Amino acid sequence: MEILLAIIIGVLYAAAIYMMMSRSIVKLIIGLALLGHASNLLIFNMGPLVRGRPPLIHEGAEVPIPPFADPLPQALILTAIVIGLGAIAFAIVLVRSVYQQVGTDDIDELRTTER
Amino acid sequence: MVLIISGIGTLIFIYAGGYLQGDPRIGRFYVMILIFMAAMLGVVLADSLLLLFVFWELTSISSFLLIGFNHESEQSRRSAQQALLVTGSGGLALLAGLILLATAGGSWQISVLLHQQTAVTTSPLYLPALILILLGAFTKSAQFPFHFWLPNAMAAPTPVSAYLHSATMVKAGVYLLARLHPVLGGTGEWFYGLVIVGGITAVLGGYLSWWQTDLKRIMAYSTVSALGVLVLLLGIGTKIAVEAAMLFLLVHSLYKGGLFMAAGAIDHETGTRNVRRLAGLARQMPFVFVGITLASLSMAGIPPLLGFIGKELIYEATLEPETAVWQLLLTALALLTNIFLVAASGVIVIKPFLGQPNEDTVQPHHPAGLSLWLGPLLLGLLSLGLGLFSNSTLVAKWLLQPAATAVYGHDLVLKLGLWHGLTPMLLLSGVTIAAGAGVWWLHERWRQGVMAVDAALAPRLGPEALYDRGFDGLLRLADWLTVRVQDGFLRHYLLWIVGTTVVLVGTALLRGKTAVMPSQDLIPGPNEILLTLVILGAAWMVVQADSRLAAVAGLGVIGYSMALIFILYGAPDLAMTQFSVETLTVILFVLVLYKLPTFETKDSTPTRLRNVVVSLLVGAMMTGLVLAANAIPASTHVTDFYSENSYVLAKGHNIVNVILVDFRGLDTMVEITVLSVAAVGVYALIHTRKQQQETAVEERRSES
Amino acid sequence: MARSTILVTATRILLPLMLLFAFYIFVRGHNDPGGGFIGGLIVATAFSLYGIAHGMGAARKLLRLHSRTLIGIGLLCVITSGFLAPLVVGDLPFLTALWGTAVWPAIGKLSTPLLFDTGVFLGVVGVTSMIIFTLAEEG
Amino acid sequence: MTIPTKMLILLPILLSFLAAIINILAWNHRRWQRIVTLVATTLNLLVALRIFMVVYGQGPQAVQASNWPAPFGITIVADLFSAIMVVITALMGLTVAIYALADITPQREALGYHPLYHTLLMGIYGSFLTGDIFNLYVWFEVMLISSFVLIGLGGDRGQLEGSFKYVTINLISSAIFLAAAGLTYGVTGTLNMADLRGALAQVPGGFATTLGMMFLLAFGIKAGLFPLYGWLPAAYHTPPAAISAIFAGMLTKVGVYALIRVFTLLFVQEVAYTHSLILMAAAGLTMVIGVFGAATRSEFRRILSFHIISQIGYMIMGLAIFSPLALAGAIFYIIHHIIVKTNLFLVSGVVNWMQGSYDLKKLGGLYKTNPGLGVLFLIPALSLAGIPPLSGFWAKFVLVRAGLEAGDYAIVAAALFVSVLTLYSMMKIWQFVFWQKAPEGVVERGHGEGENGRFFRLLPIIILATCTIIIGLYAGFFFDVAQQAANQLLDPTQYLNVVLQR
Repeated sequence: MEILLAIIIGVLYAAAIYMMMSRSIVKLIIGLALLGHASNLLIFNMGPLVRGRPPLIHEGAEVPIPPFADPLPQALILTAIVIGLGAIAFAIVLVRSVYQQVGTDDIDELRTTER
Repeated sequence: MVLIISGIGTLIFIYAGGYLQGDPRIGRFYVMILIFMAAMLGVVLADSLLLLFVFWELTSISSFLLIGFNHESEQSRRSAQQALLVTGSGGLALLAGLILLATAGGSWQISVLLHQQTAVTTSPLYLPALILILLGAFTKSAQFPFHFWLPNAMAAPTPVSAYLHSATMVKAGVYLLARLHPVLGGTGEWFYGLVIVGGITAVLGGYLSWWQTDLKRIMAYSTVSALGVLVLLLGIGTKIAVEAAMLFLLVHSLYKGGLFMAAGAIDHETGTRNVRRLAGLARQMPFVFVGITLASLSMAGIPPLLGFIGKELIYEATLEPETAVWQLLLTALALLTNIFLVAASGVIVIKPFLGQPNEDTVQPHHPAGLSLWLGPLLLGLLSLGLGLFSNSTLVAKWLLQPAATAVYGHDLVLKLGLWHGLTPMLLLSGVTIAAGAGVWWLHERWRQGVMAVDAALAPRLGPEALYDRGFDGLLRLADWLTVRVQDGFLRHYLLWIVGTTVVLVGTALLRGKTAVMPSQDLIPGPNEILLTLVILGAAWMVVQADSRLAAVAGLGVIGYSMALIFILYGAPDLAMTQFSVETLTVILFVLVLYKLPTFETKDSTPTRLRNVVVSLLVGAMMTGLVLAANAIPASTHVTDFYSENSYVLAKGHNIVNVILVDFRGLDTMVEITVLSVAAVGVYALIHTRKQQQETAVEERRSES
Repeated sequence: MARSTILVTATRILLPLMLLFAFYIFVRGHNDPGGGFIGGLIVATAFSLYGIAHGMGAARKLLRLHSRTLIGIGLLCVITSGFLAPLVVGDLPFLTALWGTAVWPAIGKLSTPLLFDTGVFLGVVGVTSMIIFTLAEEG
Repeated sequence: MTIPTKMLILLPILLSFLAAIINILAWNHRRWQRIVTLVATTLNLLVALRIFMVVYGQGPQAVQASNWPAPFGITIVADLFSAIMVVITALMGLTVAIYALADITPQREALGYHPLYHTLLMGIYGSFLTGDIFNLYVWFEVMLISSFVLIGLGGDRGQLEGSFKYVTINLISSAIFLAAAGLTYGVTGTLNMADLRGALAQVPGGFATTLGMMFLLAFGIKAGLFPLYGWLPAAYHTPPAAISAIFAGMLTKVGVYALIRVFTLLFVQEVAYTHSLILMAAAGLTMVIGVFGAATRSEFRRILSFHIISQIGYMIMGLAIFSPLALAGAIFYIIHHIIVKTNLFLVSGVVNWMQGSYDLKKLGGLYKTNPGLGVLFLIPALSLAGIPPLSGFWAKFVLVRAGLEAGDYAIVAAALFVSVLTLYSMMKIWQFVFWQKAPEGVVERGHGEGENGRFFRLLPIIILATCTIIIGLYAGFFFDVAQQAANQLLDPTQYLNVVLQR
């Protein structure tokens, strides 16, 4: 499954980059969202995969019973997801403002200040 | 040198008071001149190479500000910039050279370096250091092919020209060469470098000065020529040559300072500096006339002025080298230079002061004031006096001998005098004066022709033209490159970044020869394979989507599938979060997206093909990275600590939550801040728009 | 916006239920899957649903506090929980966990991590409601 | 009052955080927000100086947040390099805050300028002080998202275009950073940077270098290295001067700081490849291409923006040469550059305020009307061009010397060549804005606003110009500090001991 997951990660990155390089502003944002997914999955794959055993300590026990999933990548991803949500939310609204100002979703039009 | 700087500086101060009378900017002028004077004194007095360089650059900057003093004139600004760039570039070369020199000699103190000649000249760093230092000195002292900035610098007010661009700043390069002569001199490289450059500069400067019409340009070119002579003499580097150089330094400072101030006085009183339009000034400006005549005679080397003694010594020096070829060549160079200078001094004095006024000429408004004629007169008289009493102890022992000793590096005794008997030098002096007079006579007849030739050649082959074209070319290249790299297309910036990533990371990955087989691999079950297929399908759907909704739906499917993966592999917290965040994201997309237009495929097929290739490369690289990382066993000490202590010490059963709120609580604190800022950002963006609409409405209302 | 009666009625019942659920998820977070972040999201979702049914203005009124204030209070809880140990006990680093001894019903022992998580909870409610309200009102 | 070290090191972060919170709560009370901003930035300067004194006197200091020992918790650590950066940040924070009193419009203040300014500073402080690679990511994010909002705040079309590019590219950088941090955890099992130093040495097959390249890209984008800098000239000239000034001074330098940190502490396995080849090439190209842009643009702030890029090259040059002297040069350069660059952006703001444009062709004559401003421009401008005895000269001098000593002649030649063009482009601004006659139709503005606006605008510029001169005159002391900081970077034994409590 690690190999499959690695392939999924690769595909997600590829899709993200492809979307970001298009001229459409909306596609770019979707690409950014995909990029976030890909990164999260990458981190998730950094701990050894364990099926169905969350890192919880049962009532009465002092330590979890192995094997259990690596908790640290999970915590990192949680942080990353939340940060990603903030970034994406802002980016979406920014895209809308840009669109309202410029009146097109063509990114190539966004170069009036760089001439 | 100190004497020259302060002495002439004082005169310039008095003089400038008259020259810039009534100009509101005179305060500014004095400040800048004072800064320059301090810097120049610093150059001369510093014992540390570094300190010397600091002051050296300061002189360049103050020179820049002074040349551009009349800053509303395009010409002034251009000249100022040119001078700064030429001397500034030289300064940077000098900096590198000095660092190399200090490394080779093991010290930054000039006084220490003076004893390190052998160590320095045999060091492998010697040649680069020498070349770089020479570049610095040559640019500053306006040596060929960098001489062109000096005549252009005449756009500065005349006091500045007199002070910086003849007496002091331009001598800094010569001073530096003289100072470092005991360390760097005595080698073939030194000799050829200085003699060739100095020789060309001397002759070229003399030649160019002779047919100019602008008084100040005449003087500027003759300054160039004099600087060439100085460099030439230092290149010869024998005892006599050094003596000659020191004497000539003094001579030149005296007469050139006087000439400039006189020219300024003329300019100030008549409004022109064109010798063709001046005549018969002797009567209107008698004191200036006396001063300028004395100075010119000194420049021409007519006895009994100091210039004559200088000239004699120069000839003596050029006759010194061992081989006859060099004797001949150097003497010829000196002779030619001096002939031109004689002619130039004729041009300066005879026509403007003694010629008959005609309808073309300009009359002075009123006689020059005291402050304007005092300087030239004093300096002229000084040339005369020092010449007459040249064998006195004052001149020889106190002024020149220590200087020459310091440069030569050994003690020497200096004897000067007007009369040495019938020597080859006297003969040469005679030839010089005679030929000079002849050349001056030719001046009137040849001027037209010379100017025509020059006008044809200079724009194409002159060093200034080359400089201009070189610099323009550089700027054009820079512009081309900038527009190419920074073209305003976000996609191109992305392409640069993604391309660099693939190249750098990919190369490193391949270089490293990391094994790309995970150390463990769970056999995927049917539901896992199905999930994989769903994600891949959704990714395809996103990439291929023609409508926004399909793309967003695909994105959502990927997000929810990820939540499923998280559930499958023991991450319920993650799954819950992913699920709710994905929902929120999709809502946001839908809320916002229905206002945006539908996709239109605008990319051409080749572009899309390129994007596909790049994306696939990135994807392959990332897969490779993940597999490689999975193949490397990692230590588990950190995560072990969490599971062992989560309950015992941190009192929580859910290890992930304990990490979030306790072990790595700081991360969460910042994370929630990020989220808050994003919310503020959304609010700000939306309200920005509202504000703008309100102002637009108000404006419309106020218009109607 | 035309409001469906079903939605209006449903949300009236749903809202307290969802709030209760959110509180439950939030409190149990330290020991079971859950926590301040998810709890906060559920609350925000509940209020947005309410807003869709009754209008955003009504939802805002129901929330009482301005979302911005909620964010501020949340962050204040977070930083306070960090400062408690160094200021009250002294010579401890920022964010060191302190635990009370008394066991409270439903929430267990009072502690600075709990205060911290409360801050996250409030912050998330503030953030999400702010985003949704702003966008919905503008659109 | 003595503050225990455990608290002291975190205080710059926490004070900014607190100020941000108060400003959120006091959203509609502009007066209070301004007071809070000034008080917090002033206090932070004092705190920063105190941190510097402690670290300078007693060596690196660390505190384990949440009281979990490293590498399990998150360590906040200040070595001399960090302490220097914190002091500079605090200085910029205060001066720009003063400038902003006059420059930021009430509309922008109503949209949250004040809290955002503090979260931005908080992110910068955090980035300089953290000893944990994932925590560094988080700090980067708070800094970034604050900058996203600030750059787009109250914006017109140009500002939105600029911020759109800025946001997109920086999000890519974040994604690369996140992936790199994840992979690092994957192969080492730890995130604490001190712990990582030992762990990365164990990673087989050159994978550490691969990770190094990823961090190079992530930080290189933020720092504005060639060819990753596209966002910078696209965005920095769009927001109000106060905002672009703090961005220009600080944000790229956070990237440079991170590069120096990871390429001295973590990725020193293959110096011949990573430093002498890749970083060196990046440094040279960045320098040259950046200054090409500066020499050919004709918009005040765009010229300055390209100069940032060019000068990042100098800093990276110090890192690439990788000798104690070179690193000291790089640190000295950063100190000098932040002050000078911030100041130049502020000056450009004043010029814009007076004549209503940033376009060189629409400006002029200021030397005649405002010679004082001319001097205030010349000090940082000449310093930037490396004219002695101002700060920039010493920075350049040390780097050139280090390069010559290490035998890297090509990069030295590039550095010297770049300085000529730097001088040229600074003089270009000088000639257009100050020397040339004001073009037709230029009206002097800004006098009607009252002396307050003038005072708040000029005071920071004067303070920063004074700093430039002081650094130039007491270069010996500053260089000594930079040298010590560089030594701590190259031999991190003290750093490792204090973090890992050995």
